[in-house]
Amino acid sequence: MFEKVLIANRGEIALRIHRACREMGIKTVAVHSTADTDAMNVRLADETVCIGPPPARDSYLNVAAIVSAARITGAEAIHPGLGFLSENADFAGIVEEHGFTFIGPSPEHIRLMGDKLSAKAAVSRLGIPTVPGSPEPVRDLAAAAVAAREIGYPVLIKAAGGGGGRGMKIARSEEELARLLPIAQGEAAAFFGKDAVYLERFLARPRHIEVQVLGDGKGEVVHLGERDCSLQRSHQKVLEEAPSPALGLEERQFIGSLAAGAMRELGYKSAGTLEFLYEGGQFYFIEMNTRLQVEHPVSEMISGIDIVCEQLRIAAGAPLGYRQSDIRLEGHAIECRINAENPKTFAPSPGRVTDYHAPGGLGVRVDSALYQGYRVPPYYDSLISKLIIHGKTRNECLMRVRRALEEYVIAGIDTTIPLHQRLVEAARFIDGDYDIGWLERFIDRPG
Amino acid sequence: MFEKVLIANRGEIALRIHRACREMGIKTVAVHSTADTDAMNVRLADETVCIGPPPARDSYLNVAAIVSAARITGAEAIHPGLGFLSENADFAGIVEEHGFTFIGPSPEHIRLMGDKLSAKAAVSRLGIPTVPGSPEPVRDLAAAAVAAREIGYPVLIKAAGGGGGRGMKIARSEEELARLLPIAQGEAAAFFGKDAVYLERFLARPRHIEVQVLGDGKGEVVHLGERDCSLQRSHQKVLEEAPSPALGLEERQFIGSLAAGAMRELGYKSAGTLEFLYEGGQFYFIEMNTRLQVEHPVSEMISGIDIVCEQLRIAAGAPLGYRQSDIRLEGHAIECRINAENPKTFAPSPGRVTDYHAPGGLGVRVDSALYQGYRVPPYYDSLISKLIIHGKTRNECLMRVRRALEEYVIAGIDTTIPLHQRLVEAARFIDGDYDIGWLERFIDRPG
Amino acid sequence: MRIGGKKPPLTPDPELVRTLAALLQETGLSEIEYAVGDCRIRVARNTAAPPVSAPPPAAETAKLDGAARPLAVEETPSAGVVTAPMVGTAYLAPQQGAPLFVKLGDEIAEGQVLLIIEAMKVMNQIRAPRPGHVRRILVEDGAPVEYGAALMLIE
Amino acid sequence: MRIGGKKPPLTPDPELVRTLAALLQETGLSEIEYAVGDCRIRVARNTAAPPVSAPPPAAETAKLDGAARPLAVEETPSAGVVTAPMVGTAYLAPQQGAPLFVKLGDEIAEGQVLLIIEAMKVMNQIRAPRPGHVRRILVEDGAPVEYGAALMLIE
Repeated sequence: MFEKVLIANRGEIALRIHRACREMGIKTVAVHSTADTDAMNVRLADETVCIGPPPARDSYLNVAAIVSAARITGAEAIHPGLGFLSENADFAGIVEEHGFTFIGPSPEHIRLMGDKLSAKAAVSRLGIPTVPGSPEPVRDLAAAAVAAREIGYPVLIKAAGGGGGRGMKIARSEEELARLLPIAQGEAAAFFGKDAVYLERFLARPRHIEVQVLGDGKGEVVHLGERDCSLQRSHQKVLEEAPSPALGLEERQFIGSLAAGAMRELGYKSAGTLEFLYEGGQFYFIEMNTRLQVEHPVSEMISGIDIVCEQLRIAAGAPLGYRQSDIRLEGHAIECRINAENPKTFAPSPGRVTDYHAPGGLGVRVDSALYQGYRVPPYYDSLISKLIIHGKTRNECLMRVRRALEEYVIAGIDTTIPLHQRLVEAARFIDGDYDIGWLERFIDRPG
Repeated sequence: MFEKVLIANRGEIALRIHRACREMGIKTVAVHSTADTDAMNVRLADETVCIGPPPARDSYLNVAAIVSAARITGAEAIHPGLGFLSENADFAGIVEEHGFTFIGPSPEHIRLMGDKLSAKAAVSRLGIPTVPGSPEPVRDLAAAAVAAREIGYPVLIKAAGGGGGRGMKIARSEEELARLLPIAQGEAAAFFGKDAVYLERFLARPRHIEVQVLGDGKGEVVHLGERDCSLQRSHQKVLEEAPSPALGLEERQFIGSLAAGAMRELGYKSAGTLEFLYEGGQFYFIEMNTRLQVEHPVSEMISGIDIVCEQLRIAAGAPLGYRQSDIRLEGHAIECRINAENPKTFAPSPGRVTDYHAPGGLGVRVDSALYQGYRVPPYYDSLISKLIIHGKTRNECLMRVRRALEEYVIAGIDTTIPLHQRLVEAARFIDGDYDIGWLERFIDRPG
Repeated sequence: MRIGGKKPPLTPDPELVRTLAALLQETGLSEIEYAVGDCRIRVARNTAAPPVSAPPPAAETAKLDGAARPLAVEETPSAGVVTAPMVGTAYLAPQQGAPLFVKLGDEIAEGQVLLIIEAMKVMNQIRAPRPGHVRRILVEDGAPVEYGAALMLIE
Repeated sequence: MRIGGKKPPLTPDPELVRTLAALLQETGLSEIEYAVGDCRIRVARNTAAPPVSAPPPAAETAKLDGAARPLAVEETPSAGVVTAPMVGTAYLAPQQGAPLFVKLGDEIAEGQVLLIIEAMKVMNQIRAPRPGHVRRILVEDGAPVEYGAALMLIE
C-alpha cells in the first residue's frame, strides 16, 4: 500500500479522500490554491503545498504544479478526486510518465469514454443498449419509414445541423412521420442550410439511472447496484437515492450484470459509473464517468463498501478480493446535495459561515468541509455539504432525512436546505414517481 | 402510535430519544431544569416545560413535576431515558396510574431486577448461571471443604458482615482453605463482630460482557448479541465494543439464546440488558438493567435495529414483528464515551464550549448535545458525547476511530478525547486482550 | 427548529432604540438593559459599559402555549415577583365562579393565599411572601405554569 | 490538528456602525449595546472601549518541511519581496558547486537571474523585477518551494 498520497482536489471530496487515506494509514498531501489555505482538508493533511492563485486553471488544473508538488513531497500516488483533472487522460498519462500512480482507470479507458461518440460505439460493441437512431440522414419518406419501424415509435426527427430543438419534430406514427418529415426538412434547410434530418427514438419522461462499478484491472468487476439521479435542476443533480424506487430486483440485476459484464470485457480498472436513461422498462446508455462521483456515498451506504478505499487498494495493485455474490445491498440511502445558493433564485452565496452545526445520530452521515467561521470562497462550485442518510426502508430513510435537515444549522450564507425540506414533503417524491424533468417543474411551482 | 411523548431526561440521551420520536412522526415534550434551558434537546423539542432548579432531586427526579408536565402538555407517554427515574418501579407505577404509558418494562420487572439478590434468584430459576457460592455461612472446615469442592477452586472467603475486602481471602486449594479459613473467621469476628464467612467462586480477571435483549411483552424476545464493556475506570464504562473480541460464534449464540430464552419465559417487555462476568469460558450473571443503556448504539450499528424506536413501538403495543433468525449482526462497532473531564486527573471540567466540530464521513456516528457556545453545566454527569464508529472489520473500525478522534474538536473545556487516543494505540487493546482491571492499570502507567 | 438557525439580523430596530431613549429621558434612568431569550439590548446615557457575557447561539423553540416562561437560572426574582414553586395548573379562585383569591390593587397580608397551583390532583396554595398590594397578575385562571413562572407582582 | 479555530476578523459591518452612530447622535444616547446569539455590538461616545471576545485557538497543521509558506490570498507581496511563481525546487547556482547567481548585498540589475526553480525537469529562471541590492535570501539551495513562497528581498 502507498505511504503517501497527494490529493489533487478541494472541498468535501478532498476531505473524503483524506479520510479514506487516514483509515488506511496513508499520509496525505493537500495541494491548494491561495483561496483554500484555511480549508479543512488542508488543515487536516500531513503536508500541504500551495499550487497557485484562486482561478482553477492556475491551481487545481495546473498539471505542472500538481506533479511538482508530488515530486517535492515524495508522494507515490495522486488521487484526482472528481471534476478538475479527474477525467483528463493526458493528465493521467503525465502522472504515470513521471513515475507516480494515477488513482483511477488507465488513460486509454479515460480517453475512450471521454468522447460521447466513441463511448457509445464502444459500449454498444459490448452489448449495452444506447438510444436507437438512424445511422445516416434519411433522405425520403420511404427511407424514414424503414428507419422509424426499426427504431420504434415515437421517433424524434432531428436536423443534422442540429441544435436548440429547431427543426425537431416528434412522430408517433407513420402517418405523422409522413406529415412532419417534409416540414422538418424544410425547417432544417431554413435554419441550417441543409435539409438532412436524422431519426432517433424519442424519450418523453425518462429517469436518470446509473450503475456503480468497481474493477481491479485484472478481470474482476463488480457492480454496487444503481443510483437514481433523476432529480436534477439545469442538468445538476440535486438529490440521489439508491436503490431506485423505479426498479425491481430483476431490472436491477439485469442492468447491473450488463454493466459489470461489459466492464469485465473491457478490463476496466478502479471505480466508474455507467449512466442510463430509463423509460418504459428500457435502459439507454448515455455516458460513462471514469472517476469517483459526488453521489458515490449512497452506494457505499447500501453496500457497506468504501469506494474510495477500494480505489486506493486497486491502484496499489491489490485484487478486488470479492465477487458479485459477496455483495449484499441493504436498506435505502438518500443524498441531499447542499449548495451555497439561494434556495429560490439559486444565486451563489459565498461568504462566512457564522454558525455551523451538523446533524448526528443513527443513520446520519455528513460529508462536508464546512466549519464555523469558514469562508466559502466565490471561485469554485457551490456544493458545500452532502447529507447522506441510511435507513432500513425508504420510508425510514425519508423520515430520517426530514429529522436531519431540521437539525442542520448553516448560518451566514444561503443554502439549498429549504429546497430539500420542501422536496421531502412533496407527494410525487415520496411516491418515488418522478422523471428528469419533474424537479424543475416542481421548483417553478409556487410554494 | 403515540402523538406526543414526554422525554424525562437530559443531555445526549434526551436528544437520542427526541430523534427517534421525530423519525416516527411523534411530537416531543422536553422537561428541563433551569440549568438546561439552552440544552439542544430543549431547543429542538416541540414543547418544553421547566420542572425545577438545577439539583436533580428537585427537577429530573421530581416525579410530581414530571407527571404534571405530562398532564399540562397532553403527552400520552413518558420515556425515562436512563439514570434518574428510569429504573424506579414506583415512578413507572405512578406514570401508569395517572393514565400515561411508561416507555419501558412493567413495574414488576423493574422491581424484580432492581434488587441484586432477587434478580440473581430469579434468573437462576430461569437457568442463567450466577457466581457460585455457599448458600449459608460455612461453620467449619468440613463444611467449607464440601462447599469449596462444589464451587470449584479458587474460592473467595468473604465475611458475612462483608464490605471493603476486609476478611477476604483467596484459597486456591483445600490446603490453603484449611490454612486461611480460621484467619478469615478471626478477621471477620474482629471487624464485624461475628465470625460467619461465606465461600464464593473467585474470578481473577473477568471481562464484563452484556447481552442486549428486546421483548414485546407478548412472548417474543430477541437478542442483539453482546457488548464488551470491560474497559472501565472506577466502575464507569469508558469504551464499549460489539462484538466482543473474546467470544466466538458459538459462545455468542449460547449466551444470547440463554438470555433471550429467560426473558421470553419472564414475558419481558421493552429493551433490557443482562450483564455477565466472563472468565475461563464461563458466564456469570451479575445484574440486569431494565432500561436503555448509554452504550446501546454499538448494538444498533451491528444489528441495524433502532433500539429506541423499538422501545416506542413496543410501548405503543406493537408486536416485535421479527424473529431471532431475522437478525443479522454485521461488522464491528466501538463507542468512545467522551466526558468533560481532565484526561489525566479526571477532574470534572464544566464550562463554555468555545469551539465545536464533530467528525463526519463514512461509518461515523456522533450522539452528542454539544454545540459551539453551549455551557456544560456543573450539576450533572460529565458524559458530553458518544463517538460511535462502525466498520466491516474490527481493524477497519479501529482505524476509523483514530481518524475520527483526530477530527473531533471540543475546545474551552477538558475532555477525555486524549485518553481515547492513547487507548486506541495500546497493543493490549488493539489485540482485544483486556479484562475489567486492565484499563485502570493502563491509565496509572505513565504515558 | 434550528440551533442558531433563525436569528434576527444583528441590527436593533431603530424604533426600539428611540423608544428606550425616550424612556431614559422620561424616567431619568441612566441605563436600560433588556433581554428576551438570547437577544439583548442595552442603552445608556453618560455611563460606562459593564461587561456583558456573550449568550449562546439563538434558537427558537415552540414553547408551551400560554405558559409563562421561567426566570433564567442566574437571575434572582426581582423583589415582589411571586414565582411558581412547581409545575401545574394555576387557579385564581377556590372554584369555578367563586370570587378570586385576590384582585388587582388589593392590599394583602403576608401569608395570604394568592392562588392555587394544581399538581397531580393536589391543590397547592401559593401564599404572599410579604404584605403589600397586588400590582400585577401575570397568569390567567386555569393556565399551565412551569417552575419559576412569574405569577404576581406584590409591592 | 484543530479546525474551526479561525474566528471572523473583529470588523463589524461598517453600515451597521454608521446606523448606530446616527442613532446615538439622534437620541443623544452615550451608548447602544445589542447582542444576538454570540454576536454582539456596542457603540458609545465618550465611554470606555467595548469588551473584545477572546482570541481564537490557532489551527495547527503539519506543513511541508522546509517549504516557505505562501502569502495569504489577500496579502500583496511587500515591495521588494520576490515570490515563487511556481511550485518546484529552488537552486541558487546554475549547478552543483558553481558560484551562486547572486550573493547577499550584491547590487543587481533589473532582469538579472536570481535563482532557478525546477518544475517537471524544466529549469525556470527567476529574474529580478527591479534593480537594487540583495537584502535577504529567504530560501535554501535545493529547497522545495510552493506557489507564492518568498524567495529574496531586493531593495
